This record gives sequence, C-alpha cells and structure tokens, in this order.
Amino acid sequence: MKVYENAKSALESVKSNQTIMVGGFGLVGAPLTLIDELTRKEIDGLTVISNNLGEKGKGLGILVNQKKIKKGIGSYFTSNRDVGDAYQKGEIELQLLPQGTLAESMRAGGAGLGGYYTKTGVGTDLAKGKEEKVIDGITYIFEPALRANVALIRAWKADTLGNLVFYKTARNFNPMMATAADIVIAEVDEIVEAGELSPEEIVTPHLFVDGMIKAQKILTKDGVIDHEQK
Amino acid sequence: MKVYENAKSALESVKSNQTIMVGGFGLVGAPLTLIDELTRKEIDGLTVISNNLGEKGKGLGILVNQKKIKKGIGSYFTSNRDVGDAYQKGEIELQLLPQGTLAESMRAGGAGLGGYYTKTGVGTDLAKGKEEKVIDGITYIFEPALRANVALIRAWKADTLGNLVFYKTARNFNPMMATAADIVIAEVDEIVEAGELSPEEIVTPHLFVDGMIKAQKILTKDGVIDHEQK
Amino acid sequence: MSKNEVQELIAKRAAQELKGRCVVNLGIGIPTLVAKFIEDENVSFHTENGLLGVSDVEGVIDPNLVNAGKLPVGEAVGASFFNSADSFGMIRGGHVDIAILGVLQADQTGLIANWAVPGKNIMGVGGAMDLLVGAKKVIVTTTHTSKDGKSKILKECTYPITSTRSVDMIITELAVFEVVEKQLRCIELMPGVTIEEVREKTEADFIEDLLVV
Amino acid sequence: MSKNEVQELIAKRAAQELKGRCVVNLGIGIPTLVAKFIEDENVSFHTENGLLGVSDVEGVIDPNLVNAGKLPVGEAVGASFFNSADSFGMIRGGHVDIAILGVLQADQTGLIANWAVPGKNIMGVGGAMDLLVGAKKVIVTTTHTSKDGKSKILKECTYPITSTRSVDMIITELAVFEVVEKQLRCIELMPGVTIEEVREKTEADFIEDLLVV
Repeated sequence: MKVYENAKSALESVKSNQTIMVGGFGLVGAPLTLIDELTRKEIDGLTVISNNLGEKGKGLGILVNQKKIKKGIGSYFTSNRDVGDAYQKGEIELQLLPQGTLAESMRAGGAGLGGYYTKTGVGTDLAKGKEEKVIDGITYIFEPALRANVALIRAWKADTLGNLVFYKTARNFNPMMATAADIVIAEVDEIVEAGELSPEEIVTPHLFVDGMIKAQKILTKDGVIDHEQK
Repeated sequence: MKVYENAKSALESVKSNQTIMVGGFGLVGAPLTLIDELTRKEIDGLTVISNNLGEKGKGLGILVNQKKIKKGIGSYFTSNRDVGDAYQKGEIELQLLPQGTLAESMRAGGAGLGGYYTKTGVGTDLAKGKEEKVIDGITYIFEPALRANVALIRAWKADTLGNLVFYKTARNFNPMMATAADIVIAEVDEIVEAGELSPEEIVTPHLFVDGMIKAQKILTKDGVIDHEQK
Repeated sequence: MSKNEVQELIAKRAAQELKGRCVVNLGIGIPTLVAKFIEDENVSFHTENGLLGVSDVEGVIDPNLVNAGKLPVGEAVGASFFNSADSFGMIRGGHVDIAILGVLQADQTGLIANWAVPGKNIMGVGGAMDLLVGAKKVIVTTTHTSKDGKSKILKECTYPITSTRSVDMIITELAVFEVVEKQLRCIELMPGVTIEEVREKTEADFIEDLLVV
Repeated sequence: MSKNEVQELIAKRAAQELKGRCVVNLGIGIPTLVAKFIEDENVSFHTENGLLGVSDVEGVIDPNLVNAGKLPVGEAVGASFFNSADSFGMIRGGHVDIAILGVLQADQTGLIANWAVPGKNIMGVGGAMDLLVGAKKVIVTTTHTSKDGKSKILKECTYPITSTRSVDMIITELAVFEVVEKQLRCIELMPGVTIEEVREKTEADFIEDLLVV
C-alpha cells in the first residue's frame, strides 16, 4: 500500500471541478491534514460530499471561504453560518439530503447499485421532483447512488496492506466513502504491521484503499493541533 | 436479554405459514440447534429465506423432506438434490436470486428501504418480469426488500445484553437477517458479560436481537455433533 | 424559571416516558438533557452518528466520542459503534423505539417543522426526517413559545414540515399533549399551570383530556 | 492426461494472469486450484462468503472457515471477514479486479452459462451473476469439452446465460481465447496441441491470433 510522504503528494490526484467526498461528522473523523492541504492547493469548482461543510473558519469551512467549493452535498449546513451566507449570495450551490439518505446513497454508490427507495423525506420539500413509488402500500421516493472521483477519509489504525479500523464516533461516513470513489486516500493515526489487526475487527478491507498518509493534524478537546504538539 | 432454556421454547413464536430467515452458507453459520428443533416441531407451509436449503438430509434439507417448506428463497439449490427433485415434482416453490441480491434485499428490508436497483441479473432469465430502469446510461433491475416474521441466526459470542459477534466465515447472512425480521432468535456458542466484547468489534448491536439460546449442535470437520460430545 | 430550569422541567417529564428495555434516540437541545434523568439500565441511548449506549462523560473528555449535537459523551457498558449507513438503517428500519426531538414549530395535527427556515441560514435536516419515518414513537420536547413570545404550537406549520407523520407526544414547560388520530389532546398540565394559560399561549386547537390525578 | 492433470494445467495457465497488487475471486471447481500456483504476495484472494485473504489450509481444518465451494481454507496475514451484503458490495461495486469462473457453456461472443440446466436439478446461481457484472476482468477456466465429448464453446449457449457481459478470457486444456469486441480470438495453444485439434473440438467460430513465441 502506497504511503505518501506528505499531504501535497497525497492530493496530486485531486483536480479542479472534481467531486470529492470528505469524511467526518463535523470535525470528528474528518481528514484534517488533507483538508488543511486542500486549503493551500490551487484548485476550484469542487463538488464536496460531506455531512457538513466544516465549521465557521474551520476544516472545510476554510475552503468555503476561499470559494473553492462550487457545490456542497450534505445533511447539515446550519452549523457553519458562512455556508448559509454564501448560499444566500448565490456563491455556492447546496444539495441538502437527510443524513440517512446521504449515508445510504454513498453505500449504494460503492456497492454497484443505481439507487434505492426510501421512506425518508416523502411528502416534504426535500422530496420535490423525486420519483415516488408505492411498494406494498407504502410510499417511497427514489434516491440515486452517490459516487466521487476522490474520497478523503480518516481512520484510526491501518495495517501495511491498507486495512483500516476507526475510532469510536470518528467512524461515521468514512467506511462508506472508502467504497464510493475512484481514488481513496486514507489519513490515519497509526500504521501497524499486516496481521496486527484482528481479521474480525477490520472495518474497511484493503481492497478499498488506494493510498495512505500519517495524520499531522489531530482533534483535541482544545481544538485542532499539529501532531508534534500533542 | 431473554435467554431461552431450550430450543423448543425459543421457537414458540414460529408458526405455520410464516416466512422465516435462516442463517448460514450451507451448514457454516447455520443455527443448527434451532433447525434441529424445527424438524421436530409440528409446522408446515413455511417460506424459508436462506442461501441454501441445507444439504441432502442435513439441516434445512430435513425440513424439505418433511414437506414443511412451501417455498424456498435462496441463491443455490444445486447442492441439495432433494430440493431439485421436490421442485420437479411440484412439491416446493423456489425463488432463485443472485447471492448478492439475496443479501442486499435482506439488508434493505432491515434498513427501512422499499427496494433498490442492481446491475446483477440484467438481461438474464432471473430478470424476467422485473422492472428495468436506466440510470446514468446503465440498465438496472428493481429488487424489492425482503423481510421475515422470524429470523433464526447463529453467532459466536453474545454478551448478556444481546450484542453479537460472529466467527470467521460463519458470519455470512446472519448479520443482515438480524435486521430484517419481526422476531430475531440468535443461537450462540458462548454468552459473556456485557462489557467483555469490544464496542468497536460488535457486529450486531443488541437492539436487533429478541432472544438467545446456547448452541447444542455444532459443526465439526466430522459433521454436526452435539455440544456435549465435543 | 430560568431557561435552564425550563429545559430541565421538560426533559424530566420526557424521561418519565422511558421505561423498561427500549432504545431511545435523543435529538439536539433539550432532548440531550433527558438522559440524566434516567436511572433504568434497560434504557439504551442511540446517537445517529454511530453509537448505541450513550452515557455521560466520565473523567477525561474524548473529542472523538460525541453525540448528534457534536457534544462529548461517554460510552455505557455494552456500547457499540457503527457507521452512519448502519446507524440510519437502525433508525429507518424501525429498530429505535423512541425518538425525542426538538422543533421550530408543531401543528395541531402533530406535524412538525425543525430543519429549515426559508430565507435564513437554517438549512440542516440531519437525522430528523429519518427519525420521523423510523422511530416507533416520537416525542417532541420544546419550549411552549419562541423567544419573542409566539406560540410554537400552531394551527399549521409555516416552515417546511419534516415529515407527513405526526408525532405522538409534545412536552412543553406548560403542558403535555398527545396526538391521537391527528388531533392534539392536552393530557397534563405542568405544576402551577392552568388550562387557561395553556389556551392563551397556544395557537393550535386542542382537546382538553386532562387525566384526573 | 488424467482429470487432475487437465485441471492443474488449466489452473496453472490462469495463474499466469495474476500479477502485482490485485484482488481475485475464485469460483468453484478448477478456479479453486489457481491459488496454489500463485507465489506473489500482492495477489489477494476474495471469497464471496465473506473473506478477503484466502490461503491454503495450514494445520487443523476449521469447518467454519470455508470458500465459496464450502471447502476448508486458511486465512492469509492481513485477512478480513465481512458479511455477505458487504462481500457482494465489493463484487458489484467494482472492487474485485479479476474473477475466475467455471462454466457449463461459453459462446463465440464470450457469453457464458453456468447456473441452470432446464429440467435438471442445477438451479444455483450463487455469486456468478454478481461477479460477471462487477469484476473488472473475468477469466473462464473450463475443460474444452463436456464428459460426452461435446464442445463447451458453442456458437450460442443453449442453457440460460449468466450475464449479457462477455467474459475476457477462456482457458481450456487445449487453448487460450481472448474475447475482443464480442469475438473469440485464439491467442495461445497449450503444449502439444495443434490449431487443427482446437478447430475440430470447438463448435464456436473464432479468429486465429496466435502470438509468435
């Protein structure tokens, strides 16, 4: 498994106008080192699939302010006021999906499915324009699968083959994103030898991962800090 | 979590003419103790959702020969000649699904989805009568979710709350079945105290499980034996 | 009452609804407070971001162990972690018994609005729509009126609704309402509150159905 | 050649197709034999019943650790187990590089039939249809003729086809065929086999495209 020396080389495959998935529920489980590098990379027109677009001035929030993001697909934009402001000014497109739909659509994209029917959202504004189907007397709406060119995810431990395990609620969207992109780059806290992770506990088998990088930015109770400072 | 004293009481909720899911890939990961009790229970007209209908004269194969099964839904009936013979004589209905579709339909049933579009089977005899949909230029067929009245599954270790972990390839269909039935009975090799299973490694959280029973029948390289003999 | 006291009063009343073996999902805000009034170990708390077995923080805060409101939590004995797709499979699939949610508005048929305010920066649906279609019982906990004193329980929601499914119960600092066949029934008054006060501060029509205690 | 020798000849030739970091799914029968001819540690074997990292049995047989043919296997260093839905997510989702499958019949456009024989007790599709829509490359390993000496490579399959997708390569004890734009090209003869013999034993039309070695 390719282990990149630095975030810059890990992100060489990310280009303007691509669709990228970025893991995390807020900053928890987000690939903070890779996001940090994205803020330095000359790039624009991105479609970003992520539960949130960071927080105000933090994580993906910086990319929002740098106007690198053309469109955001997520479930909760309320927690970053800058996203709402940019939206009101017409500077960013937003596609709001129920959180379960967001997660399920990624899973479908990674599993070779075209889409699925969910009960969630039926009869609401978020169902407008979506195909309805009645199955066994229950009304569902169609949701298409989601895929991306690149997924940037965060895991806890990786082995040298690229098998991944995740830490507590930092797991969230990362395992699905690992399945649903052409190129998957995992930012990990620790790399152990193959065989050190129990075969029963591996969450993301190595066949989903294309490259890895050791995390430099970590989330602490005092905010995001560089690894060295810990 | 309710732990039943014996297989008979564990199966009180199983009635004639119900749909039941039975875990296992062949005999591997099958709830052998519960199946054994089903062979003694007066019951008929069952619809059984399981990858195979056991092997010739073994596991669910006995129920086939007892004519307790009205319909089988699975992916591979070739390995039990009795199933084919009963089918040719019109004694049993069979619904053959690709193995991935079988697994995915259960997952959909457990996850509150109505169905989904898969590429698998398009243009084959197994797609006959199924709705086609073209999404982004690719043709898919619609597959409805599968649910059951009761699921009989096998796990390796349970904790006293009902959290489950599975053993190697004995995992197979069991975790999905645990999500997709009104009543879920887990046959387990061992029950440990709550807290003994790592929160990161639990595969089936306890909210899916309704009752448990200690396994009496186990699969060895010499066949199925009673636990005591081991 | 202080804002804090109001919230605790509501949360405490909601806690009374949770008994025996059940799985409960707590939304952001007042719902989060409900957990601390539960002593029954059979009640398990589920959080949409991937944890069954939420408990209070014990000792050191772990920034990577949070609830749906991104606040630090602890893990109970027998807790389990899972990914977001599996978590919402549990919710949509009917495996969560009770959801306790906050609202921006509720109406007299039990519909709620809690994810969007047209023209404002409130654009976050999170797990609300999934919980409404999936949870067996939905309890709303909310202050009876908004900051500007207007009733949050309306004849009809003016903000976009979260689901076509009616909630089962609404608990405020003034009263407890049940929704039966798309009708609001006031079944209980909070201590010291009169039915007249409830009528005055409620835009919605409701049936008086107070239990004799 | 004995049946065993024929099977090993075919499996050994198929093994030559597996090089570098790749994930390979092996079907039942001859495909199972391919693994033992692979020494490259970068090749990982996936089995549809929930294991990435299949290896030979080492020491004691574990009856709960089996491959798609329900035969005992071992687990490689770095192996992982997963449920059947996730396993087929890998397959359908394009995460398996190569599938090696047996067939009942193949035709001159590369279509195959391997799951049903009308009127007979062969009614088992297993993972075959999923592998055909999902694997990036599909290699068929099969004896050239059936037990009664008839060609298994036909102008058109008479049994129900497994997929509308053509396989990429067919390896028999007589020859290696590639399928290019729905046409069969014979690219290699097995040692001691003449093109005339292949023509004689093959019902299908094919193009001669033998590489000069």
